Amino acid sequence: MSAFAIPTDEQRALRETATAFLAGHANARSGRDSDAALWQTMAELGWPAVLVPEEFGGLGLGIAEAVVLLEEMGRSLTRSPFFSTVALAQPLLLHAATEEACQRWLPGLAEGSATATVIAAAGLSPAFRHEELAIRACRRGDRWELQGCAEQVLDGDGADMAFVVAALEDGVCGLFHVPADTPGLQRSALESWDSTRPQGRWCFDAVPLPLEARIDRPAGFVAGVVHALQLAALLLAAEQVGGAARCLELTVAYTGERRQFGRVIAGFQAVKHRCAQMMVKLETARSALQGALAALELNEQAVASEIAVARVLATEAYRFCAAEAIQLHGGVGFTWEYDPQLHFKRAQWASHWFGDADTWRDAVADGVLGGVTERHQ
Amino acid sequence: MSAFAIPTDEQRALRETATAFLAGHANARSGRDSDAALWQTMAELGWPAVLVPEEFGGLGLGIAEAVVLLEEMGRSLTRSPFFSTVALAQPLLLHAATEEACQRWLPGLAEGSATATVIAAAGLSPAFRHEELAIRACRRGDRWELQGCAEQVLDGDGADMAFVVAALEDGVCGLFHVPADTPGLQRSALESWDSTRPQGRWCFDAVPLPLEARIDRPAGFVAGVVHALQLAALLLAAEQVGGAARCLELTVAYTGERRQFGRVIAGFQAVKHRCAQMMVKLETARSALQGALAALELNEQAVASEIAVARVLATEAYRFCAAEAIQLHGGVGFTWEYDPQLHFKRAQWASHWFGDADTWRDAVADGVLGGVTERHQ
Amino acid sequence: MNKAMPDEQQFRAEVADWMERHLCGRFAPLRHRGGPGDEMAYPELRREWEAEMAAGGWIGLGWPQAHGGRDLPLALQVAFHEEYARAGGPGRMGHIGETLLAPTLIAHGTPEQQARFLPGIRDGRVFWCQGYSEPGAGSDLAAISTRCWLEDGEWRLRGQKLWTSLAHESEWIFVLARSTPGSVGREGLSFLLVPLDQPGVEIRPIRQMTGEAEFNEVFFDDARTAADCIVGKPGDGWRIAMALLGFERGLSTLGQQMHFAHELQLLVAAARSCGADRDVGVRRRIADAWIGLRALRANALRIFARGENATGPEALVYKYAWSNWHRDLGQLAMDVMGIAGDVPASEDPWRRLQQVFFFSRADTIYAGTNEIQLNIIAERGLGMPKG
Amino acid sequence: MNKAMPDEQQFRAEVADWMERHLCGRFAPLRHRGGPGDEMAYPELRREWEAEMAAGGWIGLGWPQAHGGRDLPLALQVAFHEEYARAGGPGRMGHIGETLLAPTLIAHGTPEQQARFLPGIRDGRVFWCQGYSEPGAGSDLAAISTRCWLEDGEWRLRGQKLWTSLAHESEWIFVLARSTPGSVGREGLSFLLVPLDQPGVEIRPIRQMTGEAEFNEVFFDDARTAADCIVGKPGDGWRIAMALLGFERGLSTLGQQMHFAHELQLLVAAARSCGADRDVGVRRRIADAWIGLRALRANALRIFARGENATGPEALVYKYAWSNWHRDLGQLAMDVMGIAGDVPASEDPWRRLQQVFFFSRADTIYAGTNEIQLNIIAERGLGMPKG
Repeated sequence: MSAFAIPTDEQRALRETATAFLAGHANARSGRDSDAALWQTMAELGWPAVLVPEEFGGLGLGIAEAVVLLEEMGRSLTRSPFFSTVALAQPLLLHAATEEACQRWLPGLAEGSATATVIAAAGLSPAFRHEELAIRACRRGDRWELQGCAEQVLDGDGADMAFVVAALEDGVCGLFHVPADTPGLQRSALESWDSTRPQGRWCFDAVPLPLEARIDRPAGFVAGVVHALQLAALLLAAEQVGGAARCLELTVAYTGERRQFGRVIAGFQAVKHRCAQMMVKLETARSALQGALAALELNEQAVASEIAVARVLATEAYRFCAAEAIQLHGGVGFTWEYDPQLHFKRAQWASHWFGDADTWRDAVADGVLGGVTERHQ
Repeated sequence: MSAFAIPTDEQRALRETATAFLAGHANARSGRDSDAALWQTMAELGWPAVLVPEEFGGLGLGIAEAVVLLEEMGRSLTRSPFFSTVALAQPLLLHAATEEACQRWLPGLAEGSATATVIAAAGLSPAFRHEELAIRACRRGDRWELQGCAEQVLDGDGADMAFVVAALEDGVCGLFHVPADTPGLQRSALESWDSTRPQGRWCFDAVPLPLEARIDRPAGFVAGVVHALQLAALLLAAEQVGGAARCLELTVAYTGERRQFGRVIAGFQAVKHRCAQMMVKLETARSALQGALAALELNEQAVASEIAVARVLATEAYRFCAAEAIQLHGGVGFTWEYDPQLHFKRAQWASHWFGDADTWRDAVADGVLGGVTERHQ
Repeated sequence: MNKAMPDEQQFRAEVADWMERHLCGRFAPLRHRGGPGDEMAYPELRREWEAEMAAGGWIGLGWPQAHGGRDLPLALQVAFHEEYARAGGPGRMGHIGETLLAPTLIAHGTPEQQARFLPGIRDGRVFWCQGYSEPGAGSDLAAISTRCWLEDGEWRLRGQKLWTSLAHESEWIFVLARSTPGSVGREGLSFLLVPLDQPGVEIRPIRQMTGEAEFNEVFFDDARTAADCIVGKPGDGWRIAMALLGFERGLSTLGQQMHFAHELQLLVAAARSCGADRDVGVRRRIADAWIGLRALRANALRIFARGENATGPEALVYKYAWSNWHRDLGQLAMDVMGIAGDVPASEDPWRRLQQVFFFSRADTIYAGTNEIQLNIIAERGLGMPKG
Repeated sequence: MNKAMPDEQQFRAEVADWMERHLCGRFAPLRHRGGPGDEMAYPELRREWEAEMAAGGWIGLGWPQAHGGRDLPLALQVAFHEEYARAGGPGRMGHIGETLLAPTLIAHGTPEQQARFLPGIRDGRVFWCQGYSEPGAGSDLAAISTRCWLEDGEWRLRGQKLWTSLAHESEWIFVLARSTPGSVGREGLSFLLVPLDQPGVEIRPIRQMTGEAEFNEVFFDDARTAADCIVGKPGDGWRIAMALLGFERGLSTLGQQMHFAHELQLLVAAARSCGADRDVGVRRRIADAWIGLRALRANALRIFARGENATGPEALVYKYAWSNWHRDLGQLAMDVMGIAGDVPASEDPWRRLQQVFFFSRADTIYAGTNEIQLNIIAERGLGMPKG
């Protein structure tokens, strides 16, 4: 029986701080100006440093602390470069970049003086194939040249830099550090249905980079990329769980006030049972999330499949809870003024980034049954 | 807008007769002796003759009449060779056998003096492939020799004869008439979870048959077999709809009497909504069944896909309604004494004979999207 | 029905031909536009289209000839809706007036009311919207609290209506309001016809999840209408309103299904263009969507086969069936699009499919939520206890 | 907890070793047999197995040492259940006595009751069954109508109990009965211990859908038991019964999950043997089953991490989650078997999988139906209104 961690006092305190702070800074509806200020305050609270080891200027806390923060950000619909910088770029550096690159870039990302994103295959599925990488890199004498267009880059219009997993000519791939102000790089913002997930296009047309821009770790690079994307998927599951929890809270509260046929609609058994089913899915996903965390801390072999469990169930829970939140709010659930629609859009977004549920299921099936599930015939 | 037939007065009368007659002869729990008597009475009512044209000794009514009878048999859990003889063997003769064979065998099957079944691929899916045929036939001089074992033959322990779609040595297939008392044929009964679906094993070890036992129509034989199995699937959908309707009736009646917490449980919204969902699935399947019938009568091109619609929805409706009938009956739903378990077993049986839902879905997908769905990778 | 009816096939050909000759040129952008979820599209052009339709003789097909209609039988009206949708006919700006208010006036209005209001509707000039729901009276319509009273020879209204689609494009609204002070439930309601362009009426758009505003709130602050702008007598409101809801059902059903079929075609095109059509799971879900749509069609044909005056179980389940089918279609479409669906698209198939995804969330809410529908099915269809 | 605890790994090894050395030879047929849905298997041999278990010191692991137990902490009790199940340990004939009645007697019984009844349970000699449900009191347990009264210095009982598993294999039954005439609901009930072998008790098997009879009806027709065979005082019955239900939860959870894992392994084997493991749809459903089971395990570990005296939301949802998971597994197994599943099988994997399909239908009904579970979750977990 692997030990399940009871939250430490520090984790409880972190959650309380996060809940209180984020509730006062809900920014899903407001403009982008406030986002920078929010990020600044997060940096002052030390949040961007949770995952970064002390040797690279971080706090060296565990992934459990990042989960706490992301759950709360999911709950409060926070729009922030936190996810791309902390859940995506930092793990990629830690697991796939050279020691030197970590020394160079992690301190700034940990103190919040810079933000970063990652470019690899569209949607950043850990199950990506080499040929799906959006960008190719060629060596041209004493420089690298990047070519290709990444259509939907997470936080792509705001990040200060991107770490680009690019295909090389010889069929292997490498990691490149690309500042947002690189000459020749064409960057543009994209509208998103989920406004809390800004996206941007990064287009490279023979953009030159210095040799030292290539920073992939010599050994185990691809495995490191895959592991980093799996960790990002796990942290996304934390956000999904937080969002699902919020949908349930909102729905219980709304149905407890809304009256129809002379009584609050929370008293109707159909409404109660739907909320109860939301809770079943939510708590099941939450258990799975903790299971994946426990596996990760024990360094258990099957971490990837435990992450699959968390991701599939968190995706299902968030989609279900957001959809039911709209339905049970009735007419107003469909309007801009109420939050269910924001969660609904986020749940949809989260359902297919970092591997959709079927991708994760297929990976589990391959492990349980052997063989390789060919999704496409 | 293809015209939907309103039931004729004759069809209404037929349904009333069937309902009343079958309600008095529910035999799903009783022994086999009564089955012969039941078949005898059905024969006197002319039921085995509904589908057979007058030229072959039948009544020459339409498939709509057979649907009426099978719906009622589904409702009353009738155990009878009616399905194998009327819904399976007769259409096979009409669509795939020689005129001579029809002349020879249909009159007896129409008057009920004999019963028949069909042997082809296991489970009798219309989407069968040649190599799945259970029996092979070889020409040996002036006779045919049959080889192979059909493991689960519908009504295989009671039918007076089987029409066997056998693989021939040259890769084509043929149709053979095999009396149950053929010397050398080894026939045995099998227990079935669904006792209303007796099954038997037919084993042939170089069993000789006269040349005239081969009765396949020279042109369009395989297409005829496929069409006959599709018709059987449609008629099975009628049984499923009847069974689903009965599950709903039983559940509404039981929950209307059973009291918990001081009131009838039919008053609880969760129970009402579940029954309403049963009704939605039931009426949707019923509409689809009528749609397939209308397509058949108009000789519309896409009959096969309309049958797919009816089969997929009837399968779903019956499984859902039978499972919910057990759940909403509570403890007693699980017992032998109440009918839901009989429907549950029948719904399970029907779900994968004559093509399971995914088989039919794949056929639809191939039509809508093009390409061929490869179920197995 | 006592005159010779044009043959249905011939009639269909006539509709198709007219549509081909008129839904082109300046009207071409309207093809497949303006349906539910897309009502913000080309409002001016769609007003003109209504006049075009009227000139073609396509408004009031089912009205008695005495009221300027063509008195066509149900089968031909259905045929018209189906051919109209098949040709990509735009969402009808005038449908509330034509299919809801007009039959109500024909059945329950005075000759003066009929003479005054029907021609504007039939000519595609005057547009109507519907004032039923309120913040406290959604599923529970009888809880209406908007008040009306006679004062100085006029009706006055005070209160708030909600989910009023097309209010910003309409000239008139019909309103269910409480005329007997202190009355509760279905008693004491009246059915009033109220002009929108007056100081006492304020229309505020309700911004929906797509960011657009297809619905409105309508505020009545001592709004006025003439004393004779009441249908039926004071206190008859509930009866009139229910009769009107009865007119809503069925007729446009097959036309709606043609729109659904169009959306399914768009979905197939999207799946092909991104290769999702090779995913076995997606293939089966598309098959299920196709199967579901065929069943909806068969269900509608069952309704029509039963005739105008009978209601069978298939009519009772229909709203629940189609709205959930459509909602599932939206989710499937989004799953097929994958990450490409995250970015608002301006071209079909993507544009329309995204709209279906978001807007179909309202399908299971308006005109009786899923929960209300299941109550109705259980109580009316299965005779289970109320409440 | 004041003595040195054996290390968990060492303890697990000890259990596994004992199981390997004892669940063999004449006990070999019991491997993986006798669980829910399979309780008709080898009843005599399983009685003997209970005595074997007792001799090994495996009964009463959590009881205080003063009552002949080993006072092991929860973690080791859980470890025992898990290793027992992993080794294919058979369904426990004595579990109602050991895990339900014994803790109740230890908490609420008199010293005389403890001395009289606990040794027979701990030695695997005396078996108990449970008399709670009645025809009119299933989900609504407080509606119990079985009556009891003191007469000539004895308790007498009249009434009927239902769904009593193992009654035909047990010596004693504990019964919740109404001792205060005219009382209703939770008041006026008493908790009696009643010997089954007497003229006033009749046990009739209830034939279930598989044709077997794992449950019984127990009829009391002026049955008797001694005056001191009551736990607590007359009228305390509801409180005692609820305390007993509290003991039911949790402990055997991980053992149950090992059985589930075994069933899932059988399903994988069946899928391989018939080639269904190459069907993409089946692969994904099997993946979902595996995912669901891992989540159940994580959920159980969350429950244990919280400690014995706290109840979190994960405990509230657990019964609903596992019973529906198991029911789905049964359906998946049957779909994998296809037509081969139509014929009753005598060998695993087919035999057990068919049993799971049928018997799991009871999982969502007994010990609180799905509907009751959802009520409880909504009311206790979410604070929604009652009723």
